[in-house]
Amino acid sequence: MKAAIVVFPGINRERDMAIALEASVGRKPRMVWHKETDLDGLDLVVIPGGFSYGDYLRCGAMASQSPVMGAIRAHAARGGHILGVCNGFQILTEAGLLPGALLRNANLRFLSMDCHLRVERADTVFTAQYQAGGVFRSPMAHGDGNFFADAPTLDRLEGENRVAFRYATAGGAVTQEANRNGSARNIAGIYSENLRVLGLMPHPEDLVDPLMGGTDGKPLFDGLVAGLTDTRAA
Amino acid sequence: MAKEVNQALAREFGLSADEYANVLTIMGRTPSLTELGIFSVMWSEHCSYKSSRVWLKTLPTTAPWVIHGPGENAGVVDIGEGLAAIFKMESHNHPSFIEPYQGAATGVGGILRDVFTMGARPIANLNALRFGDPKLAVTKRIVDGVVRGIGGYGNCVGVPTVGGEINFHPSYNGNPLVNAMTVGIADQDKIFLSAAAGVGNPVVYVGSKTGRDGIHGATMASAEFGKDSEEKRPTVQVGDPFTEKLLIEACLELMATDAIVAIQDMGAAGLTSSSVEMAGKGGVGIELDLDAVPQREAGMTAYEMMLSESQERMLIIVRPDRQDMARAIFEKWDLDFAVIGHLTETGRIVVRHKGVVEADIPLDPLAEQAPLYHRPWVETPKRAALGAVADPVGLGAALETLIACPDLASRSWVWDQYDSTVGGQTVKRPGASDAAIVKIEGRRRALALTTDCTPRYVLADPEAGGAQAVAEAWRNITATGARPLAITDNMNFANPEKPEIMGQFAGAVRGISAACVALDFPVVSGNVSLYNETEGRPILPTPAIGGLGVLEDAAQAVGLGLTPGLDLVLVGATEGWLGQSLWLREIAGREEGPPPPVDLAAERFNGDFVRGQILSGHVRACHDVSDGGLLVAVAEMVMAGGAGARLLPGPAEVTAHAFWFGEDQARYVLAVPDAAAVLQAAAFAGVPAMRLGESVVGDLTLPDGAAMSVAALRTANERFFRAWMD
Amino acid sequence: MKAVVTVMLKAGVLDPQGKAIGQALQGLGFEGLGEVRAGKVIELEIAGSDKPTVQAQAEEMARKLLANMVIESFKVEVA
Amino acid sequence: MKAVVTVMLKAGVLDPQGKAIGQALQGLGFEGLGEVRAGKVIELEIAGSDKPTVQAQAEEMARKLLANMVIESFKVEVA
Ligand SMILES: Nc1ncnc2c1ncn2[C@@H]1O[C@H](COP(=O)(O)OP(=O)(O)O)[C@@H](O)[C@H]1O
Ligand SMILES: [Mg+2]
Repeated sequence: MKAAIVVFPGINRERDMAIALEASVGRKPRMVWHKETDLDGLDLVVIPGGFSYGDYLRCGAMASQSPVMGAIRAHAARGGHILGVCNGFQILTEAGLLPGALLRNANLRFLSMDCHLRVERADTVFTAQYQAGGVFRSPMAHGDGNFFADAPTLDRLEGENRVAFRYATAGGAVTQEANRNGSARNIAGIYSENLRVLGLMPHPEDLVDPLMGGTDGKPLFDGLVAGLTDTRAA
Repeated sequence: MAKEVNQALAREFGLSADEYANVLTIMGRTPSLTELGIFSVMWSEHCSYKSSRVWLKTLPTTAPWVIHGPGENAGVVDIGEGLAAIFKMESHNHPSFIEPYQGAATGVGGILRDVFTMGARPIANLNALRFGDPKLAVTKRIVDGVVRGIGGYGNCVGVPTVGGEINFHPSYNGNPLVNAMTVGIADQDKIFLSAAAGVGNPVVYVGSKTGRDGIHGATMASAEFGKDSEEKRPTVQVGDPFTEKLLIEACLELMATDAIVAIQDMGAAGLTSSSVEMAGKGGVGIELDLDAVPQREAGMTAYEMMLSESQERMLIIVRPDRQDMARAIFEKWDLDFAVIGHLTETGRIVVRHKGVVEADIPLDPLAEQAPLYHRPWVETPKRAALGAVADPVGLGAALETLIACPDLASRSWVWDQYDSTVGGQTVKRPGASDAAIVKIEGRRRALALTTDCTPRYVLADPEAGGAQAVAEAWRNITATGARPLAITDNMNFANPEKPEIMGQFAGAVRGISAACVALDFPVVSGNVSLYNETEGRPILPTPAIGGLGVLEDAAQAVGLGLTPGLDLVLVGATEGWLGQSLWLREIAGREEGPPPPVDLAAERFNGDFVRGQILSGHVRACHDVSDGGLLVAVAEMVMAGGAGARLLPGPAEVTAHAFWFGEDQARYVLAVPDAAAVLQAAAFAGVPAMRLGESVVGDLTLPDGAAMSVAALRTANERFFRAWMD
Repeated sequence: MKAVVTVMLKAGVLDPQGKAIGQALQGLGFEGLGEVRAGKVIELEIAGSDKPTVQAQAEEMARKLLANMVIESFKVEVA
Repeated sequence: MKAVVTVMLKAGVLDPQGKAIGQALQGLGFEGLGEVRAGKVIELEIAGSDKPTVQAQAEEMARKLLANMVIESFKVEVA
């Protein structure tokens, strides 16, 4: 799998992501500066977390206008895979590559803690190594993770089975208490129509090493390696 | 700004009559306004350490693993594998009272710069905070602002905030303490210093533009708050963590080349202190052309530019043949880059603006004749012994009260707002272990980090309290299995012109020194913040200690959370010391007695034993015994883990409440699979140890048979902050 | 000329900040307070002397960057 | 009545948001852009029909809570 990580000014989880990818792929990902415009030959483009442009206007707003976004759109249009985590998710919604928007957390505070995610479907390359309906643990760290979309959009997302993950209890119950940032319908991550673009708020890349307290996030990256290596061969 | 320079103006700038007379002698004429400004900030308490220097010199600062002790922007220690840890703690107390969010945020920004200016990538932040009475509305506003500010800055720059401490006491009502610590990692052969060299070399300004921010902040930080501090408010500095992030990346990128001769952040007194210190340390002269300084506001004067404390700026002496490459790096990161002067052989600082020489000062006298005071001091009187105190409530009720009180309540509300995992190297997050554990990227090696101080002990006995702060930092590192290496200190005290305050300072320094020597735990950097008082009411003396230790393999680290099926072993002797204990304050309503004595030999002995047990794999969890005593320590292990515990009665010769709540030092609780083996090893080593009970599935059962549910304990422990703030 | 762009959350989008401010004001004893909404204002210095042109430019900036039309609406005033 | 409180950083206080927005707009190719400043706007529904009273109330809310007078200034408009 050929993977690249896009780096905008102010992004700060690109190293975490590179470590997680390297652990699964066995090779360092390519780091792409936001002014580059060539993303040819890649299987996976990752937009990592952080505070692009300080998140000073709206999270992800300024990054979504960067030169590299044209190439990312082209990659998406080609049917390429994209993973946007945290700020990456915000950037993808700001760019219109995923629907909805991420508002301030409902309690107006930054939230940094572990959460549990229920896997809504296990038949995408992102979740192939999880169980549908299963739960995994993931760190999260964000001030604006409150997923919002209008009711028709939410209905469509659910109707098309495009919700990737929901905030849940460790036992898998989708409850209000588990939904700390106030996201609509507990949504923590969503797919594009073709299921090749995934945006999510939590940070599975920070839980891929037993030393850091677990490997719950690793199946996501292992799944990508298995799945994307296959599709390219096919 | 056509102010006449005279003694009255000098006084307004914070210079005494003697100091001003000295300025006149050095200059041989009346200084210009800009010159007076330069003298006043360089000779301020904040920059010159004039009241504390004689005492700081007595601190032990060396060890085979110390690469750079105090005197550089931060301390540097050898952590093995060719790597160095670079760290320092710094206060931002006064700004945090005026504007809690921005004060705390810019405090974090400032200490980050002190660390990355030496070539280190910052890998962890900690903070030591002291606030006033939680019953006051203003305290709530300050806590909220400070916590948001620390998170707002640290989260955005992408450095994990992994630890710290918080105390409440009415003495901090008008003067909270915000001490921020940063730890970074560099290759030992890539450490950058601030001594300028190379006559003719360009002086380069990078980062943000200069505005009229915080002019006279350094002198401000050196004056106590009175009623008129509202008017004296300098323009508050606003932090820009996004620019700081760019500055970190740009500086590290430049540091990977051979372009830099010397580099220093612009901290307090900005352009003045950075240029004066760099040239002074290098024994060269410096000439600045202020027309070239990137400016945010129109019409700034030389005085304003030299004294501005605008944030996110650095000064670099660059090799002339690398100037273009350096510029390209900063332009890539959208940062200002300007050549604002060059080094000379004159030994003077010359400042030009619009063709006029606004300042021309000889550097040696400016540094060498900086005021140095041997302030009069009086020894703090010893507290009378406490005598016997009866237990009014019993163990269970006292435990419930204690774990719910502001000083012991869970701080999770705070650390839940700090990104503690960014970087992907945080092995033990806040609350998981006595010291935070952060791994070094790509290696097995990890650092153990903590901050500690018990101000009520320092007030009651500065020497014992100073020693205790160091000992507790050492113990917290030891309790994870790490080897303690060195400390940074942040000396927060009240007005040094008062002999009893200076006596506190002197006593604390003596105690810190003794502990550093006994524990092989030298001071490598630090900061002094004086005049922390409001309308004559001093803060508790607060020498905050930031400790750093190293673990060869992060997998060896133990946390404090209990799992079921283990034996609980207490290491260290228990006399049942209730003087200055939290039990005495919260349960008996008395703040009396001497604090627990610190037996440094026992600290060392017990700690080395515990670390040995951990590193040989005999220990599943470990927690040091500090505030609240033994029962609180066990309760904290229970709440942090997934088990209850059944406790045995203590020895007959110590009353139950003194045994369980006394704050005797040099103690640890270990959770081990096999108590007999550990007790035998302890006996063999001559370390006092006893079996306390065992961890079980279910409740915490006290020696008197009372059972407390772990969930109820957690609820009581979590209540304070959430009920107060949410 | 100076253009002032005001960006507010659309009706129907939850505004926790506005709500929190309203509660805090009530806590301070202010009475008779109805709905409170929080938004952003961006002041732009734009070269030019033709009001409609500057207005159009500011509107384009708002559409492209300053407001997220999924959740926000904006208005522009040129002085 | 509706009171609109606009809160801006005082002149001379660093405005990182405004700076970043200005740079982003320039990056998008907008020309002739001078200073950009970012602020907050809070819309308040206040019971009452006397404009000066409502204005005074809103001003007090701004002083007490909505603006941080150490670094910000505000203006109130009642419609
Ligand atoms: N209490 C202290 N103990 C040890 N060293 C100290 C102490 N206070 C200051 N120092 C050292 O003095 C030097 C100057 O500190 P400081 O003025 O805070 O630096 P900066 O200019 O970066 O703010 C640093 O090397 C610092 O580590
Ligand atoms: Mg410095």
